This record gives sequence, structure tokens and C-alpha cells, in this order.
Amino acid sequence: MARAKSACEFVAERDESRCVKCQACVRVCANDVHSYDGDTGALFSDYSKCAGCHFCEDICPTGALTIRRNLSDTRENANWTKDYIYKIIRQSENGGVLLTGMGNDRPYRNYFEHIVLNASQVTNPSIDPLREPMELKTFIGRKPDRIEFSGAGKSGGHVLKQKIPPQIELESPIMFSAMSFGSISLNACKSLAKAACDFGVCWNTGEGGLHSELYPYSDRVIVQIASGRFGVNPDYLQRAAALEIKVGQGAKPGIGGHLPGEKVSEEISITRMIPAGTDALSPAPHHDIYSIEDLRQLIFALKEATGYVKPVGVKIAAVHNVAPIASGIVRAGADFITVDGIRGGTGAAPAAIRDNVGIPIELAVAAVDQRLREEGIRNQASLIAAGGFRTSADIVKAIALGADAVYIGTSALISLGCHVCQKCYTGKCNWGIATQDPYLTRRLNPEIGARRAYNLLRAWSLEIKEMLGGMGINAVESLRGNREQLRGVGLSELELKILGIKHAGESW
Amino acid sequence: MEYGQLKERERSGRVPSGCGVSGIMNRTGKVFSGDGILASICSMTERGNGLGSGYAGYGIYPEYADNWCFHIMYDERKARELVEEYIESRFEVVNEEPIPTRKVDALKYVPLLFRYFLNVKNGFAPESAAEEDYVIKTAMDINRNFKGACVFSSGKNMGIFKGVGNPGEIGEFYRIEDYKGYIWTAHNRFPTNTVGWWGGAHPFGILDWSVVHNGEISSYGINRRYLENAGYYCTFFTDTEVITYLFDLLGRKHKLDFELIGKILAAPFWSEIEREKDERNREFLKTLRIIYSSALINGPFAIIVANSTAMVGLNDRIKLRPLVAAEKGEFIYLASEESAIRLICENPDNVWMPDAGQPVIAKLKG
Amino acid sequence: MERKAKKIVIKENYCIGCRLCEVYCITQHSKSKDIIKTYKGKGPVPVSGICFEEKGSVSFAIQCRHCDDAPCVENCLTGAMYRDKETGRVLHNREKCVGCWMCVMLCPFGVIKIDRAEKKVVSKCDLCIDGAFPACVEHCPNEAICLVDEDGKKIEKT
Amino acid sequence: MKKTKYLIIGNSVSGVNCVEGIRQVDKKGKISIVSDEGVYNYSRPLISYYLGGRIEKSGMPFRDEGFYGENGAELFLNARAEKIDALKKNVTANGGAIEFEKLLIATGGRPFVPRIEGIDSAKEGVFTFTKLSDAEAIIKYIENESIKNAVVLGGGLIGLKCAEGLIERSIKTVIVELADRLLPNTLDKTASGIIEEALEKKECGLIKEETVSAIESRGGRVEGVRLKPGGKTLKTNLFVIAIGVSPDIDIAKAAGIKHGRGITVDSRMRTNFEYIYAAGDVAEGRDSLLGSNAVIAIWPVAAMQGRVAGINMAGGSAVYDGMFPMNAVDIAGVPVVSFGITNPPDTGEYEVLEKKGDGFYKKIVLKNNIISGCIFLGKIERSGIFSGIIRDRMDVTSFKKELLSEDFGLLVLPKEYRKHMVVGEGIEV
Repeated sequence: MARAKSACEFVAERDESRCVKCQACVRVCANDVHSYDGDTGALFSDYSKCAGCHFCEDICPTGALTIRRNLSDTRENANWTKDYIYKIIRQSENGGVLLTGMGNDRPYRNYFEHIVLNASQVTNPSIDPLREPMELKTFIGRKPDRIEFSGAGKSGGHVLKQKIPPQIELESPIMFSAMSFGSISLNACKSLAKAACDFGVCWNTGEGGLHSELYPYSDRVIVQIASGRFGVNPDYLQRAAALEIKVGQGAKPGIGGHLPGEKVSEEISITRMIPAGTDALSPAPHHDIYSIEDLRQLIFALKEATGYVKPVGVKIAAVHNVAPIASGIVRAGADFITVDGIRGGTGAAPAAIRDNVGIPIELAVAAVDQRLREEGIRNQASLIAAGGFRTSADIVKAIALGADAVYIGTSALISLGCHVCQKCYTGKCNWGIATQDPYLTRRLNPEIGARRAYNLLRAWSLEIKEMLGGMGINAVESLRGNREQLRGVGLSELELKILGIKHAGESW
Repeated sequence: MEYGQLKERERSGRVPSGCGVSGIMNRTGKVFSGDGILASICSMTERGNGLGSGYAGYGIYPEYADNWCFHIMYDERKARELVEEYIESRFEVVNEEPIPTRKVDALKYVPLLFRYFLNVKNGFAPESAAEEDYVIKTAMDINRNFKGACVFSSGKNMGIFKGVGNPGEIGEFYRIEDYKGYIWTAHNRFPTNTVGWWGGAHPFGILDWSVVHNGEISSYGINRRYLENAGYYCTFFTDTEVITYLFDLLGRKHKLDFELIGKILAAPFWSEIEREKDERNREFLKTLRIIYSSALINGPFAIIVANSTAMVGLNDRIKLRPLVAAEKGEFIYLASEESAIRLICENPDNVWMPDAGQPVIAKLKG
Repeated sequence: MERKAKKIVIKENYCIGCRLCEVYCITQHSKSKDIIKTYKGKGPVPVSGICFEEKGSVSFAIQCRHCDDAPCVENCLTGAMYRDKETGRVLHNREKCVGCWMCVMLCPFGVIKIDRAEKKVVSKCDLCIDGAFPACVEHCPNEAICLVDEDGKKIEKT
Repeated sequence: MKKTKYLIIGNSVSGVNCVEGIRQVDKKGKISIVSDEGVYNYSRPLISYYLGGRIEKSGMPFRDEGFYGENGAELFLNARAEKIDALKKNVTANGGAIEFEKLLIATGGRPFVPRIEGIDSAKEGVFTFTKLSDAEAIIKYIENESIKNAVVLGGGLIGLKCAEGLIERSIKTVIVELADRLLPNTLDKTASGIIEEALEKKECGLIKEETVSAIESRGGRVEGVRLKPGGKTLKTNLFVIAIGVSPDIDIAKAAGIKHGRGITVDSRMRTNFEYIYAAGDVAEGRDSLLGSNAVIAIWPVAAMQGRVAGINMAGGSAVYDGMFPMNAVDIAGVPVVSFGITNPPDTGEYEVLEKKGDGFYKKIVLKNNIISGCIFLGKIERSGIFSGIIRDRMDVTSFKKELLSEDFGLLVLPKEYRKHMVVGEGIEV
């Protein structure tokens, strides 16, 4: 039979009238799409290799290249779309699990797009953040029910009876998600780490360990303890600002991780504490956590190991039972819970899992926050939402639904150049992000990366301030869980109920 | 729309309002007539639209000083019967009478108004918080579960008088000038809807807390959820209600003084906290803000809060609503407008504009 | 005292090997200063002042270092290679040059090129003499080529 | 008697660099320069370009006109230094004596003229070729006599450059070279072969392994030169003797200054008199490849030595840590760069790497994995990198196989070295 070509998803169209044959495109494409023929002086492009990452388009000095979708299509069919057909063709050839990268790309309802924000009119002045203070400072950690002190009454004479449990202090409620050195390049890690430190937020090691070149940024790192325990040692724990036990990830709930041996370079091997060239396999569950009481033991083991001076949190994927699970985690002693929604990203996951398992973060946050409040334990742990924050408004909505802070992953990578081509798992990221190939990683100059990631934090923080100001609020804590500021548009009663918001058109 | 529907609407949702407030206190506890507060609040005509006014007086029931006094409004006789049955099941009723009123033609839909002087039945230990919780629970139960009934005052030796009408009409209706108290606060309401419900007027009170409030709270959603987490049920859906409960939670339950409550409700900015030189104090302020972040009241407000021991004026952290304070001898005055003070106190010793977030605290001496 | 020149610092760890520095150097030193006209027009394509090196995954583009102690200037027979007193740059006067290759021999960086058409020295990075910000610095997509002042402080294009 | 603080004999590159060296340290002290030439400074290597008509005289100075004035140096032209009184610290020039505190002898080299039969009677048409006046004389002679052909004795640097100048003047030229190749001190036969081809294309004749044994003249004018005794005669009216230069040490010798082939100097360019210095083609300074003193008659050495001498004369401290022979030249359109020892003795200690291609040749001579010399021919662009590698005596083991590669560059050098080369302002590795 005729062998089907792999789906030619993109076309790199070359405008010959603009092309000066500088061959920059040839040199930079890691997928070898472009080639130069010395004999004829012609440039050729093999579109079937194109990942649609736009690197060549961006590097071309004359704008001669345009990446666009390949229009070749299968017969229109609402069920048997081209995407599904080619997935089957690929699997017929390789007989394996189809891998993919980044977050879920299926058109599940995005509730952020069905929620609108409030603004002050007449009865309440909006606040201009350019003229008035506007506070985004956020603390992650367990808060006591009430303050305990002695010497009350005399102004300035208050003495705390005990320090509050450990907190991490953020200048803005935005942090960088767990992305390991391994899943992304060291330069990408450095970019995010530096940006986080410069801005006063936190970044997260993922389960990749902490490379020595990242030590300068370790006072703002949340280190992960994941099922593979990669890179976990006393020094790792001591350096961190906070600890996060990773139980699950939104992109692949219930699935472990797999960093293929060819990516386990010398540097990664040292950082992860595994032999170079061996596969780094994270088991699906923690084999010492088969129940909530096991989790409690690990939480307290980590607290013991770090002298109770760092918050210890737990990250879970947003699944059906997320609210009661979160409640259990808080009662197990976690100082914060991270909930990663179905749109959360990954360096590699089976497409079938990524696209079908989990629930949207909006619903998960609403459910968890409400549940914890009903149980009167909402103050005992911070709630960090993760998974698919595309704009500052998404963040504002998540906070109003009840999140203390959010983790951003995909959008942070986009600030570093990522065009969400979803080919992270190939290791050939042209932007130098999801790759360990030294030829590619050098493309991400961490100075630029840090600047751009910082800019994103800055820009979003400014926008959050604008939105807060519009609502007449000048501190983010007055937005947190303040669902009165939200209204649903086009949502069913049940959806509104779960989100705990009114429909647009309803006043207070 | 029927009154009942209007009332339901107001009971089930927040009605933002802009208002005038006024308060007078004699710090030695010497009682004085309600004339002054009446004149003061009536002078601020621009700050109301006739859709709600009210007064709170402290020290007005000296003969029942040790009894809980409930002021309850009923839509109908039936409601009264059910509520009274419930009250009798929980309290020993020392006295029960209609609240004395005058007929004022302008007032429509006047509800049935009664007051009850009560003792708890099962003999709680004096000073016990549990007794107060019991009282709150009773009031909240009535407000949540008894249709057509509303407890609008539930303290000791104090009372709240309020209704739909301008301050002059309401003052005349309740015969405010007949009472003598050492603290008076008053409110003139400018709600942004068509008609008010008597229960929705200010002051709002629980136990002997009363709050008059000018403003709109943008943090309402989280303040309310925070209070719910702490066991308070908001039944009136007003900003004033959450402010009152916050005072009760922080002042009565967490035993924080007004100074600290001010630092929670109108928290200093982080930049101010960082400027605090004393490290211990800085740490304290930081911790206070971290723990009580959900109690921060965000949005414009000027409030006058009173209980039997103090009257406190407080502005939001960037002073978006007016509040003026004055002092003459043992008298302290607070009002939205200076003229409302000067009208009743021609030559104050001192007049000032309290800074944003800085409470004016007048405490009862002795 | 002669002024020290601004310098170009090369960060080989961040060179991505696209060679756009050369493209822009050539364009900047062309008549039209338009990239498409430069390459597709009729006139000769100028020689870039950049030496691009590549080996495996490592690459960088190096151009005249404008040494403080420049052997090419000190030993030039004709004075064609000279230091600009105002800017401290090492510049080259084509009119004076006879093509003796003294500078080529003495440049330890090997960055002085020969214009084969004219049998004269060309290289020669002039830090974009006509007042423009160095084109290679401006257009390096990864900031692997940076301009620094006398104190080594990075200069951004204004 | 005239007095000066600093006296410099010789106004070429050493002398001029000496002025600059002095002025780095001493901004005021009086400097005097005596020169036996009649012109303001010029680059001697440019005389072949002048001869060829490629440059004007105005293009020959290597320092601009204001140089002496700006540096407070008094220049005495046409003043030949006749005698040095080392003990009394004065120099006699043009009959007058100049008293100095510090002296630099930078008299340079003198063309070596062998005893050739008939040379004394040939008054016209026989030239040497080291100074501007030589070039001027040849041009004048060519123009006056309508000369059409020439013989150049010597296929070394001077001879080749002279021949090239003549060719550019459309003079049919024959080069006579004793060795079996051109530039025998520098090139090997392979390299020479490429140049020979290029010369041939320019119709330049070449007779190797031959010399001129006699000059035939009539009425004092050259008519031809005879090769080896009894050999063939080449008809010509222009004969240039260009077989080399030797250090011009006569007056130094007379003054009792210590010398070998040239004046012996230490690392501060001092002679055996601590106030007398020597630099340039006359001096015998350290050869860093040989590890001993030798005359290296090349421009960069002269410049460096002059500068070092100047600094030390003015009381500063500078050290000349030795250089090595190197040459850059363009012959018949073929650029050539060479460094150090390019024709190693066949002792088995040396390793030679070579690569020849169309119109280019590259040769590297190694000893114990350290480069002793190299030749670049045809493609010389990145040869300068080797000047550094040789100077720093770098061990090339780690990149030996790259040495001959076409795209040899800084990138093949060890990271640390790259960094070291350009501390602070170069390559950040």
C-alpha cells in the first residue's frame, strides 16, 4: 500500500522577491526544514518537517518567510477530522503511545471567557493605580485564625506570642510553574529564576533538582519533591524558599514522568543525581504515599528536615474529587495546595491523557476554596492555581474565585520565545527552551529571557492593578475570594453555582 | 412593585448607598437628649433622599441596664406571635412593649415595632462570651428563619431606631428627643434604589454594637465569606452588616482594641509597614495584616461605630469619604460634614479631619 | 590622551550561528543601506567586517577589537590604519592603504580582511562609523554581540 | 656645543617610536634626532610601491607632519653622525658635536654589496634598494635613460619588492637568486613555486641557483651582467643589488660599544653603556624563538625596540621580551605571511604540517607541539592569530589537527586562551 506521509501541518512560504539567500533560516532550523543548494544557489524547504515554531520566520531579516497552515485537508467530517485521522495513521506506523507537549488544546469550555469583572461607577470611586498605592503583595503559607500577642493596648507595644507559620512573600501573586531542568534548558531555568528574583516572586524547580548555577536564585525557589525524588538532598531542601510535594500535574494526572536517557546530560545527571544517559523515570504515584496519612508523614518529614521554617505544600492535578482531596491535604498539614487544571502544560505527555483527564482550573479553584471555607480551614493553607493562565484577567478571575496566587508556565515560556508548537517532547525546540541540545540551548540568552519574563510579570501586574483599581480595590487581598466582583456570561445555573458567582445582569 | 417584593429584593441583595453620618459622645457618661443628634443629622439634607434614617442611643434604658433589649419590627401580627413564642422559649421576658412612636403622615408602610427586655434563661456566667453568642444566635435565627420579622437592635441599655423616611421624620416618629444617652449616632441614607426597607436602614446593630456607615465596600464579597468562615450569617446583605460583624469578631471575640481593629479594617500600606522603625512592631503589623487580610475593608467608607464603652470614627485607607471630628470639653463629635458639628457645638476646642485609616477613638472614662 | 573606544563584547555562549551580524554589517556598509537592495541590486556586495567562526555547536562572530594597544596601528607603514582621536576607534583609510598586509600579520585576532577586488585591506569593523549604532550589535537576535563603553558597561541603542 | 637630553641617531621607525616612548614618561626633556637622509620620516618598505608608482611621496610618512613639533623633538636632516664619544657623551654630526644625556643608536641596516667584478667601473645603472633616495635615483635613471629592462640580484624580500616595483613600471625584469627558491630565508620550494608561477604570469624572469659574477659596463654605464664565471651574460642597463642588509654598526664599533653582528642590547635595549641604547635593524635583541640575541631586521621589531628604549631612556620601565622574525609581503599578487622558523633543520626534532591548494599554501612547523614557524600563502587572512600563538608559545596538542583546516580560527583555541586574549572586552566564554 502507499505509505501515508506524515501530516504536513505547515507551509513555510518563501517570498523569493524578498529572500536575499543569507541562509539564516537554513542555519537555525533544528528540524532541517530549509536547505541551501550550493550548486544552484537555491533554497529549498521540506515542509513536512516544519513544527510551526516560527523561529525562521522571526529570524529572517527580510520577512521573506511566512509560516502558515497547510491547507491540504481531508474531507470535511465533524467526527473524523484530519487530526484524528493522522493520529491513527501515525500510530499504525509506530504502534506506540502518541506523545505531545504543552497543555490541553481541546476546545473544552474555558470558564475564564465566560466570566466578567466588575468596575466602580458613581457609588464607589475607581482608583487610579498610577496615582494611588495599589498592593499586590501576597503571602503563601498557613495563617492562624487569630493573632496572639501580649502588651496590647499600648500603641507600638505589641509583642507577638508566637511567630506565624512560615510564609513566602510575593510582590505579585504570580509565580513560575514547576518546570524542571531537563524538561527545559538551563538557560530557560535561569531566565525564569532571575526574573522571579528580580520581581520578587518565586520560581519552581519541578522535579529536576537545583543546578549549581541556579544557586544564586535559590532564595526564591520552590523546590519540588516528586515521585522520582530526583535531586532531592538536604542541601536542596535547605536552600529553598518553600517545598512542594508533587503528587500530580494537570497535563497528565495519574501519570508519571519520563526524561529519555539521551537528554540526561552530564549536567542533568549531576543535578538529578542519576547516572548520565539513563532514563529518568518518575513513577506515577509516590511509592511512599498510598494514602492521606502517608502524605502527612512526608509533609512532616520535610518540615522536620527543614526545621519548620519553610512552607511545605502539595501539588495535585485538578480531578473530580479535588475539593475533598484538598481538604484532606490541608488537614494533613500542608501550608499550601497547588491545584493544576486540565490546561496545565508539560514537556511530554501521552496526548490521550493530556487531552482527556482532569477538570478546568476555574471550577477546581472555586470548589476547593468553597470547600475549605465551609470547613473553616481556608486560612490554614494558601491555594495556588495553575494551568492555562493566558492573560492577567485570567489571573484576576482565579484570585476572585479564591486562589491566593497562580503559577504560570506556558505563558512564561511564551515570554521566552515559545510559540506553543507542542513539540517539546522532541527535544528540538528551536527557541532553546525545551531542549538540551547545546546548539539550541544557547539560543536562549538568559539575560534576554530574564528581561522578557520579568516584563511579563511587570505587565500583568500592572494590568492586575488597573483591574483592581477599576473595582475600587487597592490591595489584592480584597479581591481574593471576592466572587461578588465576578459575573458569569452564558453559564448554566449549575455552573454558576459551582463557581459561586451570579450571572451578569444580577446586581448585588 | 409591591412593598413586599421591594423588601425581598433589598433583603436578598446589597444596595449600595451614599450617606451622611453623625455621632456625639460624652466621655464621662453623662447622658443628654437626642435633640442634638437629630439637629445634626437633619442638617445634612444632601446626604439622604428620604429612603432611610436611623439613630442609636447608648444609656437610654437605665432602668433595664442589665437586660438584653431587642427591637423587633414585624410585617404582620402572625410573625410577631411566632417570634415571641421563640423568644419566650429562650429568654425570660422582663418587659415587652410597643416602641413609643408618633404618627408622622409622611411615613408609609410603618411596620409593627416592639421592644423586649430580656434575661437569658439558663443562667450564663456573667461576662461569658457564650451568653453573647446565644443572643447573637437568637437574633440571627429570627432574622434568617422568621418571615416578616427583623431584630434590629439587640444590646443592653442601648437602642437603635430606624426606618424609611428622612431623619427628621424618623426622629419625630421615634420621639428621639425623649431619650437621653451618652452616645448618639445617626444616619441619613441615600440608597441607589427606589425604595427602602425599614430593616435596611442604619444604624445596623448586633449586641451593643451599632454602626452607621457612609460608603460602599468593594471587598464585601470576601469580607462576607471571611465572616461566614467564622460563623456569622449575613442576613441583611449590607456593607454595614459586615462591618458590624467584623467589629464583633475582632473586638469581642479576638479581643483586639479599636486601634488594632483600625489597622485591620483600614490596614496600613505595606510601604508604611516597611517604614516602621521598630523591628518588633514592624513584624507585628506585618503579621496582623497577613492574618487578617480578608478583613481588610476595601473601598470608600466613613463609619461611626459605637458600643457601650466607646465611639469610634474610621475612614478607609485612602479616605475616599468625608469624616470630620471635633472635641469640646468631654464631648466628642463625628460627622460627615463640619457644619453638622458646628450646628450643635458652636465653639469646639478642636476640629480636625482624621487621616485615612486612622481611627478616632472616644472611650468612656472610668 | 586619546579616548578609549567603545568595545564590542562577544558572548560566544549565546551566539546562535545565524550570521545575521554579517548580513547587517554588509547592509550597513552598502550604498543603499537597504538589505534587499544591497543583496539583490547591481552593485558589488561589500565585504563584512565580521569573522564568523563555527565549530560544532559553538560559534561566534568576531570583529576588530579596537585594541588600546593596537599593533595594526602601531606598525602601519602608511598610516592608513589609524586611531580616531575623538572616538578611539581603530579606523582604516583605504586611500592610503597599499596592501602590505602588515596589519593582517600582526592582528592576533585575525580579524583584518582583504578586499580581493581592490587588493587592499578592508575588514575592518569601524563600529559603524557614520554614527549609526553598530549594526551587528543592534541586530544580533540573541544579544551575543554587545557594545560596551570604556568601563565595560553595556550600551543600549537609544 | 649643542646640548640635548635625548639624542637619537636615525629617523626611521625605531627613532620615531623612541620619541613616543620617551614622551610616555617624560613630557618635557629635549629630544634631538639626527638623520643622514634629507627627508622627513617615511616608511622604508614603501619604496617599492613608490618605485612602482603606486604611491606618491606624500603617502609615505608613517607619522603625520606635526609629529616632531607636537612631541618637542628637533630633527636634523642630512646630518650624518660621524662619531660617538661614549665617555664624554657626545655625538659628532655634520662637524658639530651634540652633548646628550641619553643616546639611542638606530642607524638601521646598510645594503650588503658583494665584491663583483667590474662593480667599481660601473658608475651608472647599478643601484642598491633600501632607501627612498635609492628609489628616486632608479626612477630618475629609468626616466632619463628610457630603460626597458632590468636585472635584480637577490630573490629575497628586497629583491622581490624591487622587481615588483620595476614590473609595475613595465620594466622587463629578471631576478637572479643564488638559492633554489625565492625568499630563501622564509619560503620553501613549494611556496616559492607558487610565487614563481605568479611572477611568470607577469613576465618576470627568474634565474635560480645562480649569481652575478661580473658587471659589464661601457663608459661607466651598465651594459649587462654576467652570471657565474664564464657564464651567460644578461643584457641590461639597470642592475639592482638587493641581496640583503647588514647592521650599520660602524660608529658604534668605533665608540667601543659592544656588538656581535649588531649592537648587543639587554632587555631594556641598553648597550654596555647604561645611557646608550640601540634599537631596530642595528640592534641585536632577544629572539624569542632562538632564545638568544639576534638581529631581526623587520619593522615591528624596530618599532617595539624603539619604544622600549624610549621609555627606559626617560626613566620609565619597559622590557623587550623578544620577538621573532615575521614577514608580510605581497608578491605578484600573491600575499604571503610567514613567522619564525619555516625551514627547520632536518634534525628530527621538528614536525611539519602542510597543505597546498590551488593558489594557496599553508605550512606549520612544530617542535614539541609548540609552533616554531609557519607560512601562509595565498590565504593569509587569519594568519595573525598565529602571531599570538607563537608569541605565547602555546601548546597546540589539543587542536593540532585543526591547524591546517580552512576555517581555522579563534574557536579552535582552548577556551581559556580565548578568554585570556581578550580579557574584559573580547570573547566571553
